[in-house]
Amino acid sequence: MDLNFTPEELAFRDEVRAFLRERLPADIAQRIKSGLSIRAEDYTRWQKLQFERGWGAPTWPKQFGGTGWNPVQLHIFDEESAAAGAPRTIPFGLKMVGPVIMAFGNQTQQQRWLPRIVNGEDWWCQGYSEPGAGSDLASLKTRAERQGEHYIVNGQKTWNTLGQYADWIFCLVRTDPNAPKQQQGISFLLIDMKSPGITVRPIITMEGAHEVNEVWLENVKVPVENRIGEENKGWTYAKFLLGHERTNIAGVGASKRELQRLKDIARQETKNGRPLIEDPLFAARIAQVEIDLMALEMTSLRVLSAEAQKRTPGPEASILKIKGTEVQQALSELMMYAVGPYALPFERGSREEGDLRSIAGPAYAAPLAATYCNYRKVSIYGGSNEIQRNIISQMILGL
Amino acid sequence: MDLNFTPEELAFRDEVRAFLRERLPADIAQRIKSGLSIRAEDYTRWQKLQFERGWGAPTWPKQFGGTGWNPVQLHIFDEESAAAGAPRTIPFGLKMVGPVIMAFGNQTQQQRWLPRIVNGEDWWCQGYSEPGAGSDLASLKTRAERQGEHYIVNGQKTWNTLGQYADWIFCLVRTDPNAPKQQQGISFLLIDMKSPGITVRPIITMEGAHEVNEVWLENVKVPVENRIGEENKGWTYAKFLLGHERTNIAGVGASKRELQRLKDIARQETKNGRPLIEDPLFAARIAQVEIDLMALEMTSLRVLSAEAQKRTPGPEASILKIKGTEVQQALSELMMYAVGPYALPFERGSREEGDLRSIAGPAYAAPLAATYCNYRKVSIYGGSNEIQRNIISQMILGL
Amino acid sequence: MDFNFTDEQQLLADTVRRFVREHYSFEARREILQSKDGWSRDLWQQLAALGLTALNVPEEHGGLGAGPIDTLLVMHALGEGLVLEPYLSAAVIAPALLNRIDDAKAAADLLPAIASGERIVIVAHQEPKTRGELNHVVTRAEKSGDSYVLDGHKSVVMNGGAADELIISARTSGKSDDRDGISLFRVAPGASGLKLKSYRTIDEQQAADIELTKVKVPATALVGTEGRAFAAIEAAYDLGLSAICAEAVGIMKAVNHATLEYTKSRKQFGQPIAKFQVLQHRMADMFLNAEQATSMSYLAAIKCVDPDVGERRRALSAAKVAVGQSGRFVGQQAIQLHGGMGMTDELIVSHYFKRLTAIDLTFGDTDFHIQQFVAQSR
Amino acid sequence: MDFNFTDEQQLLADTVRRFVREHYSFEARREILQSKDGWSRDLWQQLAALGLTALNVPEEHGGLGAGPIDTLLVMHALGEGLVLEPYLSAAVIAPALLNRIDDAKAAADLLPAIASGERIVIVAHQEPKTRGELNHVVTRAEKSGDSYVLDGHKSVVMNGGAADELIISARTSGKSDDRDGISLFRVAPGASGLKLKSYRTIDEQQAADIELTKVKVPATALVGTEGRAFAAIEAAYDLGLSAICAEAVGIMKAVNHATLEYTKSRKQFGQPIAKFQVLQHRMADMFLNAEQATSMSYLAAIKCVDPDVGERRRALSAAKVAVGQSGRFVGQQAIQLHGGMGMTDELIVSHYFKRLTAIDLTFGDTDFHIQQFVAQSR
Repeated sequence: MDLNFTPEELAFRDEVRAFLRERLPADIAQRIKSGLSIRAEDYTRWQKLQFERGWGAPTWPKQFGGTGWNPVQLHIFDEESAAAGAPRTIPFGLKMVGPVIMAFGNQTQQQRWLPRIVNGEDWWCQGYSEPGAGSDLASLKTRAERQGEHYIVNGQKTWNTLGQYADWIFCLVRTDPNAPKQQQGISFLLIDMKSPGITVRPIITMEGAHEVNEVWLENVKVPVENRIGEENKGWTYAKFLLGHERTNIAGVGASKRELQRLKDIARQETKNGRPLIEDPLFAARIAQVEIDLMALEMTSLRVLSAEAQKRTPGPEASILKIKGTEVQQALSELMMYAVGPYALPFERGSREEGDLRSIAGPAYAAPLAATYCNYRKVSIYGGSNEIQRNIISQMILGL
Repeated sequence: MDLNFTPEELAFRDEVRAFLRERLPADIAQRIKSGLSIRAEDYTRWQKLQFERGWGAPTWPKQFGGTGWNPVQLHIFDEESAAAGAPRTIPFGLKMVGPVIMAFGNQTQQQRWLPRIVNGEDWWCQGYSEPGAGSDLASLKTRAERQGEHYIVNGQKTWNTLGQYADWIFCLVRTDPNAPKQQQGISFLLIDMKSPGITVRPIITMEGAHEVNEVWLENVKVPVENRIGEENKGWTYAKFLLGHERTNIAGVGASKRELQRLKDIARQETKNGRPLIEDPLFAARIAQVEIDLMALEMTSLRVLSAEAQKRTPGPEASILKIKGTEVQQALSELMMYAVGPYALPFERGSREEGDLRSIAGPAYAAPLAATYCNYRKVSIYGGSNEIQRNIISQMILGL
Repeated sequence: MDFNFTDEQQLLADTVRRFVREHYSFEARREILQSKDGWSRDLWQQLAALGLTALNVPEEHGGLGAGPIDTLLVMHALGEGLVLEPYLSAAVIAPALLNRIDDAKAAADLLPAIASGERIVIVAHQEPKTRGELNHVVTRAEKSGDSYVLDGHKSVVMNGGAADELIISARTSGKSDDRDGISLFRVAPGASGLKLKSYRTIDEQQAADIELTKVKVPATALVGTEGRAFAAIEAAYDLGLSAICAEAVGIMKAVNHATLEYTKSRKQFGQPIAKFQVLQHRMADMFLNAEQATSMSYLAAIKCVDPDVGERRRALSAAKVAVGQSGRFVGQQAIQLHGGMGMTDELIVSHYFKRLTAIDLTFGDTDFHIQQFVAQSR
Repeated sequence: MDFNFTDEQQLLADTVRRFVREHYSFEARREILQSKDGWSRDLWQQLAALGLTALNVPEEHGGLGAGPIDTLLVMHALGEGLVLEPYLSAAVIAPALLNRIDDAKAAADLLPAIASGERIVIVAHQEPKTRGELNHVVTRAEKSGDSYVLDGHKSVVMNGGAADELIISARTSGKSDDRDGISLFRVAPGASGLKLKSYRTIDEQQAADIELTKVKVPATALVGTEGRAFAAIEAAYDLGLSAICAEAVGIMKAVNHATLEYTKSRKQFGQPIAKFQVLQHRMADMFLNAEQATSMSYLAAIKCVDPDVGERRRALSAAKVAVGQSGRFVGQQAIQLHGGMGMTDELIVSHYFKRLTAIDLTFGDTDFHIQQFVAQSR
């Protein structure tokens, strides 16, 4: 039991810090540290810079162009990147379809798609959620009919994140509507977003952002060689994928950065003529979330070392999802309350296009209410926290 | 919409206050205001005093020796009694079996049992809960077999409150084991506690109190004329009874008194050399429970006036049960935390036999931890708060 | 003791509810939001035609001289529709201020026009460092000859941009947190030196920041006695606080209804999600919260005109805390139970959520009022 | 970075767990509680035979010189058994104090006897107005000639009645909250002028109040340097705080296990109540709480010997808050899910609940440590 890093780990951390200091674009870090959302071109810019350094795929094995880092190195990289204000990894390529292609794709598929994920040339998006299939993913309805060397795909996907920028989409489609169980008869297809018949329709969220889309597929022709693994075995690959979605789900590094921002704001705001951070109730609220975050960090480190011992974490990821999102929501809420009435002035897009000017009140107040609204999503997506509690009671408590 | 009392209501309140001032025994009031539990003889003493005044049955109609008071008068009487430190009404006679006898008993039964409830001569206890039948009351197993003019009763009852002092017990018994639904085939019997075959075994609760018992019935002979209403229709009477159990369930008056005790203690205790009541966090906790209590009082007054309009409250009682018990538990918890380490010293019976001396620390600290433990029961009994939420979602939300 | 509404009050409630149902569908509201102003003069006139703008104006000035309970019923109904017109600012707070301040001329000038809906008068009082306290006024008014010169900054003034006329609070004496020395002035939005920046708020309502730089007004612009305006301002905002609590309750009832309907229709794992016990109990708690908030909105309406200021402020702070906490729980859980759909701009539930959030940040948030309550309970 | 226990530590944990399973059944514990003392010297000797009393004694004094992680594992296991012997007081805090205070003679006198289990030494430090702060000492020791005279009151001293010898803190200079001026004295429980009142606590552990009236001890009774004891006292209670967090975690794990088993066996409405989703999620939250508390108990064990006092106290306060809140939730919900049976003295769950409650009130409660954490975070 030892919280200290080994000399090797410390050396690695310095290496990461140096890289971030030298290569992370200041404008990107500034946006992150100001609570603004990040533009697609910024994500790609950063991905290419990481690739140049040979760190394009921190979670991947060397043979596929990854870094081959161990869990502790990954933890250090995530922590330092978040602290420095680097954008989070967009998971669809590196953390979702990538691992599926590595595990179940053939060599041709691996050579075709994997390098372009690592070097940032391809932007991927997800095609598993459907209007009728949220938590109940296996009830998806999108059909793919085999015609010679192609599938003809028809259906609708939704909650497609940032698909408006995507080159490729990975889709779960039903290839055998007559399969006895709905988990059967599903296949896993990779589809070029430029294919005729694909329409992307924005879903505008309550704070006016365009983060998610509906994707309509009308008679989209997909070559059979774009199918990963066997026909009708897609559910196996989907479960594998959703398992990987959970890595770094606790988001400890980012929450630590947000906690600092909360404290900075609370130092600048006043209440009864004193700094807000000295108000006993508000100070106690900050302390509570900070303590929850300390516990979350220790828990995620425990899960991490269990992984390191190849004792796979499994359902423990549900703990990290629930507690991680609770902390994220608490932080976004406290920041909003910290600025009081000046949280109210709102300009659509102020979080997206924001240039740190504000309509009224201090600049740091401008995105806070929008962020609070936006963060309601974290307890819903990736398997709602209710679903996570089902998982804990079934997989861990055996109920 | 008017919170003020009418001149008549004000006059009635003065009448009640005068009665309490003149007749409520000081030693009883003192025990209540010190957070000690009340002895059976004290309850009876107070019942007889109320009877002398003609107020032996505040919730009953005049024809049965009640006061015939309207809901507002009842509210005033409960409030003033609680504030003055009068014992709560033991519900088993006045609020449970009494109303059942009035509604479903024949005249002979009414003349035999009702007066002795009002004048305090008979102490009643309940016989509906069974080891296997808690929230799921209708699954009770106690058998009553008809033999000529008697029933022979065999079975076990539990969670029998203060039965060690009881003259009579009302029992739900199964008279038709072959009934298609378990709600059918149940009868409602009144049994003399002196009957041969009845054994009362104490259940000691975690704080060392003897408040509840197991009651074993072995071949107990019960005259048929002790059956209320029809054979096998007992479930109807039981539901009626449980409906009445809920009157004054919010316990607003008592909680107001306990809130004052909490504040008194917080004024005497210190933290960092200042009165605890000035500690910002503790003051906020007191404020929170006080605000919850204000809301509860307003809600119970709304339910009350709905009753007064003969719009019967029905499932709204579940709101009062949940919120009322949450406030009671919060108050008992805050009082315990208010005295810090001096909540720990504990002497079995200090709450029952307590004479206000304490083993160590201030006298007011002595019963607090025991009361906190004891009050865990309030969210369990009378239909657990989980059952109450089922009732709300079914009866009110229609789910 | 009586918890019933009079027949007149029932009628009033029904009228407003019908108005909202007929003129304030979610789609109609969306159209209004497309407009530059983000609210509709037309609908304002219709509210006036129903007599609603006259509600808080005394009869001698052509109003109905109704009480806080009537205001509660109106706000409750307007809440259900997320109405965008400046009712709270212009038909509750402004007339309440003019009723309470002792100024026959201002009252005679403005109240009839407020009652008829002709003029929209907005009170500009809040300042950048205010979190709900009403005594914090840094904006100064210097007497020079027979005029006053105003300098200062009023912030997040609800519906400031809608004003035909502003009533601005400014300090004529004393320190920035003194209750004495606060005065009120009638100022035209177009006055020279007055910079009014109007903007939308997160809940798509309207607010404005107002910069005052050497704004010169005649001495006759003074409303009431110099330096003695605090009590009237407090009374006006006390009614406003009670009114916004009623609005929040109207929203909570609507949110709970929408959530119940959604969970009954939304199917997952082969059944409506309303069949899951966890969601049933969650909705039971949402119902409990709305009921407790309802009770406290009644208490606020009854107490907000209580002559005992301590008792009044104490009850109002308690109500704001209860309503703020309930609104937060109900709003957040409504989004959670709607899942992804709750996050979208398409469904009204997210708009309810945003308004409930904004209400908790208006007139002092939960923590502020817990501390006020503690102070008043001493 | 490494979150594994060494093989020796695993072995230690297994040993204690086996001891508890074999000698500390609920029934065995009940018998011990029947005894006058409410704990067993016999079992104390057995704990000594296992080397557990030697754990925190350095090797040069016949101990094992183990660290806080070993103490964590022992306390975790003892927690599961709700062990009544004075392990925390006599085998953790007392030796920790003697290790830290610079007094070779006292160490040589007492530590070997502590290690062997012969002598039970209890530190009497807490006073009536203490809520967790360690610098509040009103008890005074006046030097007179070559002896000291002690006057004061030590309150709710854990296991005070079990002491063969007491180490009492008293002020030789300074004001009642100064860190300087606190000294330690060896005092025999039978010393004249010392009135020790032993009693049970709500969790059926033992504590005592000690009145000191002109208790005269020789100058040689002074432990360490006069007026310089605070740092050692703090170090001892920091280890104690980390240890009690581990005990609480052991209890939470046991409570959750008991609740899971009960809800699987208890049938209502024709099925085990564990089938109800609301109770499943409740138990999931109980599990989550225990996991977070486990994490914080590790943090406490790692940090409780950190030379940086601020960092150390900050981590310990955070751990006490997290453990206190988790223990409160887990304990209360365990009773709720057991229903009426949870209220009875018959089932162990109510005893777990009472101990968790007592732990939150020991060494400073949740609010106290939140405020400490805030102060340390400045």
